[in-house]
Amino acid sequence: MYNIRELRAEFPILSRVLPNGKPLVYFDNAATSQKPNAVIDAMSRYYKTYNSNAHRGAHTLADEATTALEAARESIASFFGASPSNLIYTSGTTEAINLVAYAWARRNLSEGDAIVLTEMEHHADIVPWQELSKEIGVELRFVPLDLEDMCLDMGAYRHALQGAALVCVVHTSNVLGIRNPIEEIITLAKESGARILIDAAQGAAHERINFKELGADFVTLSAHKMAGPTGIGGLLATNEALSQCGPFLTGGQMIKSVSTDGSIFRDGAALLETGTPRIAEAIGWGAAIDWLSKIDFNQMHDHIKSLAIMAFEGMSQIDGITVYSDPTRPGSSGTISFLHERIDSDDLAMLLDEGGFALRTGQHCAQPLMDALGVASTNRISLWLYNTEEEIKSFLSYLRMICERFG
Amino acid sequence: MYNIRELRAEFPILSRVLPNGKPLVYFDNAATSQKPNAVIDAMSRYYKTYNSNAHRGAHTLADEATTALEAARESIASFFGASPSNLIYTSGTTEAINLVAYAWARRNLSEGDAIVLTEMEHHADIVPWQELSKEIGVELRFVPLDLEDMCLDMGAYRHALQGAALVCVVHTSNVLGIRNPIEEIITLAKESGARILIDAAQGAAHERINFKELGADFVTLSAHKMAGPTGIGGLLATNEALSQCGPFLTGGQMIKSVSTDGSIFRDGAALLETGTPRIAEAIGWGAAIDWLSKIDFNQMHDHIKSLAIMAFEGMSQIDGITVYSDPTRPGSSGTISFLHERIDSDDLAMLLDEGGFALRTGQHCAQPLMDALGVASTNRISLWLYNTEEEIKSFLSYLRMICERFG
Amino acid sequence: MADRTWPAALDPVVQAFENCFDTMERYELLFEYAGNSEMMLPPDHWNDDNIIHGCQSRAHVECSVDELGLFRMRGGADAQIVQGLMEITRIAVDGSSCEDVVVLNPDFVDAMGFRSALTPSRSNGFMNMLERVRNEARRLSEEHE
Amino acid sequence: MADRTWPAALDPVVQAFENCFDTMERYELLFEYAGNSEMMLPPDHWNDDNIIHGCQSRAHVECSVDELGLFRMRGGADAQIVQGLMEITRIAVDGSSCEDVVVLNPDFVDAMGFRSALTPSRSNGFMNMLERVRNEARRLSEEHE
Ligand SMILES: Cc1ncc(COP(=O)(O)O)c(C=O)c1O
Ligand SMILES: Cc1ncc(COP(=O)(O)O)c(C=O)c1O
Repeated sequence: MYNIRELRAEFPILSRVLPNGKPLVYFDNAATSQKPNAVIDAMSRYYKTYNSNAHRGAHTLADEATTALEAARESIASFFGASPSNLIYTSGTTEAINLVAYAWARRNLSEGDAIVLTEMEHHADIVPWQELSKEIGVELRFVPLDLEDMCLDMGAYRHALQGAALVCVVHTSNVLGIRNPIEEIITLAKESGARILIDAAQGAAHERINFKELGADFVTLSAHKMAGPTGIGGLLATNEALSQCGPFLTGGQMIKSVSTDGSIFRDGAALLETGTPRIAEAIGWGAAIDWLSKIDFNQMHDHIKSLAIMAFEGMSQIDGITVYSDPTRPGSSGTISFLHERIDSDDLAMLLDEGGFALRTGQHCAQPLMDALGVASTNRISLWLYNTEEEIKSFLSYLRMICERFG
Repeated sequence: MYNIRELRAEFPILSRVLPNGKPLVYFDNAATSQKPNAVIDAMSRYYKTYNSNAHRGAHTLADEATTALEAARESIASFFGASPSNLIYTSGTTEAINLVAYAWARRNLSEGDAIVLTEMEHHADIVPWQELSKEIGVELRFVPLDLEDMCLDMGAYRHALQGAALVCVVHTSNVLGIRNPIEEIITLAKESGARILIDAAQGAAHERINFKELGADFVTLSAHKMAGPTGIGGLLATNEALSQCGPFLTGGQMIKSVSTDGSIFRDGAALLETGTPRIAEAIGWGAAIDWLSKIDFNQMHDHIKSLAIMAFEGMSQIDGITVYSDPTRPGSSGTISFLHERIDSDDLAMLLDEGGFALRTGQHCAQPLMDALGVASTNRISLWLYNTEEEIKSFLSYLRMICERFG
Repeated sequence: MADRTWPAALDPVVQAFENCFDTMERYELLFEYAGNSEMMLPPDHWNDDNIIHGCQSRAHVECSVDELGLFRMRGGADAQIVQGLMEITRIAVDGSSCEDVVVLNPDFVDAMGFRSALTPSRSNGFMNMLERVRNEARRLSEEHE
Repeated sequence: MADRTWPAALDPVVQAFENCFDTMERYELLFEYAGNSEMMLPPDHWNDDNIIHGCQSRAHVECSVDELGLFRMRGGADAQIVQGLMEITRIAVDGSSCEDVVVLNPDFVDAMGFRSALTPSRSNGFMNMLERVRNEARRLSEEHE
């Protein structure tokens, strides 16, 4: 059973009362999720009892820290159906994509090669490729949206694939909540001989992603969007892709030996991690993964979906509101963008905040998508496993009141 | 007054009892320092009461998180005598040096330019430059050690400076505890027209570094070595140096606008930070800085120095021990490398661990220095503000016992 | 109102907000002030020179000195909350001496019940707007010395 | 010693360690085993093929099968603790069948009082050494099938 009360009790912030006396209603999960006690405590426990630099020493604390760091890597990798040697810790999805751009793409692509992107991408999956394009002259092809259905134009995708060397596609849109037909996208990319990167920053919090089954070359992750801490995320990469990578950030750890004449590097994932590891963060993410492992993702998805549909239907009935998402579509993440035709999005955000509703407003780091939708910004609610029917009801009635008084 | 008891009480880990029943004696501070409650609690408080993605939204939580993030930046920058707009958050010193190599050096150096390094550098301040050298053909000049005095050969440094474009020098050695004559090194570099980077990963925990007074172009920092959390550090860079930087990691935040045709970037430090910020980490580092601001660094230094001299003298009297440091030198950090002539360094480390003493053994990510010293590895104790005379005494008597029984 | 820190011209405005029944009424009143369109900077005057950074939605302010040497401002914004706060700021400063504008204190916003507008990172960027107005006043007073 | 998991050849060794007064005595005894230099792999046999990764100091192990089809190993290490554990492992496996070596359980190290040698990241790399020995035994037994 999906016991929402017990679940919520594990998240201390969810009982927060805001300075204006309103209880917090947290609808900004696509920006970052909240963290259960298990995660917060795992990190405090590390700092209070066995904090030590890992990988470097023979003492008990260093051993405990190293063991915990590697246990976290095992948990995380196995949650994603990957082997620990295919997981590289980064500071998040943004760094993971940059890592692929520097360590893989700069060594394997050259002028004239084409990269397929979509108009739905987050800036993190656009700007690194634009930089690469400026630097080495690769061509960027943006697959447009089918605006009618609010989904990728798959015909255009097939067309763009021709002769492409790399495809970079977001698993689930952080603006629309749309889950792309990733399996088909990957199959087509592989058939055409292109490597493929999946930005799973959003997707990983909403469905169990199995790296091996998926068959993508690269999958990028952000811990903070899936109950984990800030400051850490990861890149999953196949052995084949790893074997084509050169070094990116260099320094300690990634070397076998260093002399003033030159250095010898380690291979595989070890080549791509350097410096003091994000120890507390890895332990925190590992704890988040252990916590999430106990959640039935199907139940979670059904729960979020039913709330999202309730919100969607309620909002659609409010005069002046346009909704830019369709949570009834398979796999949708419960992220809903909307606008009021007369109330400016910033005004609406401020008025909703006054009611205790935390939601995001702006371009959501997805300006090309805003351009495609023909809007400058949207208001966005994004739900997660701890949101409740009561929250949606109170949101709808508050929103209705706002629209009546200010619309 | 330097009240060591009260100070220690703020670090929960210092009362840790190890699995073998021995109390922890933590002498591995150069690898990473321990954290006071103020730091651990600041991060937990963030996660428990106002966790939210920063810089992106209009709601109360986002505002609180953003305010805390920027307040931390102000605290940290001001502690280092810098303006907040000269501080770039990175994951630590390693990423900070790589950032300079990618964002500054790749755009301002070219084949034939020379970079001056020293044999004392940490791998983090060697390998990025070797990569650059492979890529664009810059020349690397390593300033040797004066082995007699265990300090940089300043004559050789003056010589190496001729025509050099960049100097990268470690403030304080993580192996020898030697504090380099940074002021003179910077003055000479500036006179000769070279830019200069100071690796203050160690130094920042031992003296108040004032960025403006120092006059270096770049200073690199690791929070975890100065009471702060893992996963964060920083680069201090002058406005002039920043104005010469191109983008490094790209994505959200660092852009003004993005379209499918291209993007417009922000300037200065804002160009060099992207992705979801290390929010909890910045708040933790800010709390560490606030905590350290209450410490009198002169008293701290005197305390550490007196302990280090006591350890140095005691160890020097033990038959078979060679000490590779001289803590009586001005500014020394209380880091002492040593070896026993018959007991292998790993055996010694294991035996000392058995006594509860946490110290480091190996190459300390400084192989060129090991080569210069003519050793494969060293045992190393590194002291910090919470170590005590009793700890040194018990260490010396235990070490004496070990050497008698196993030497 | 002995220790009020705002110009006397704002007294009735602050009073009106204080008389509001609740936050929603205050916002309604603010929207009414925003609706004072004669005093608004028309969108065709919005440009990169008069833009206020740090507002999520667009906001612009134009400051000048009239023939009598008195300060004049007009603001324009997409968001009504920003527009309303701009209009109230205009009431506070329009026709004052530049010197008075330079030292304008934002407390009136607090007294009106919009405390949250005062935090630096809120998207409405009220503080950035005020800072801009004060800087313009400083610049204009120096030009006129 | 009904449920001991190690070869009988180790019983006296484990016994000797159990009789030690304290940890330091156990380490002294381990150093004595390490000193059994006839059985050590001499440094001129140390090479990249027989190196054990994950040890901070150098450690090498050479495994073979003798004319009778029995497993033989010799180890060499810089650190005496590693050398001692290698020597005891040698006592455990030398002259056994490869099949027995493949299933060798590391519990004896625990029984001897060196629990910490069993954690994967300790620099002495005992577990890596044992893993190597077992893998070599597997390989050798397959070759000899
Ligand atoms: C002198 C010096 N430089 C650089 C580093 C690398 O720092 P980090 O691992 O925090 O990136 C260290 C610490 O390991 C150090 O001691
Ligand atoms: C789809 C998508 N991609 C990439 C990112 C960037 O992730 P991060 O900021 O954690 O690097 C985000 C989140 O902001 C996202 O939603």
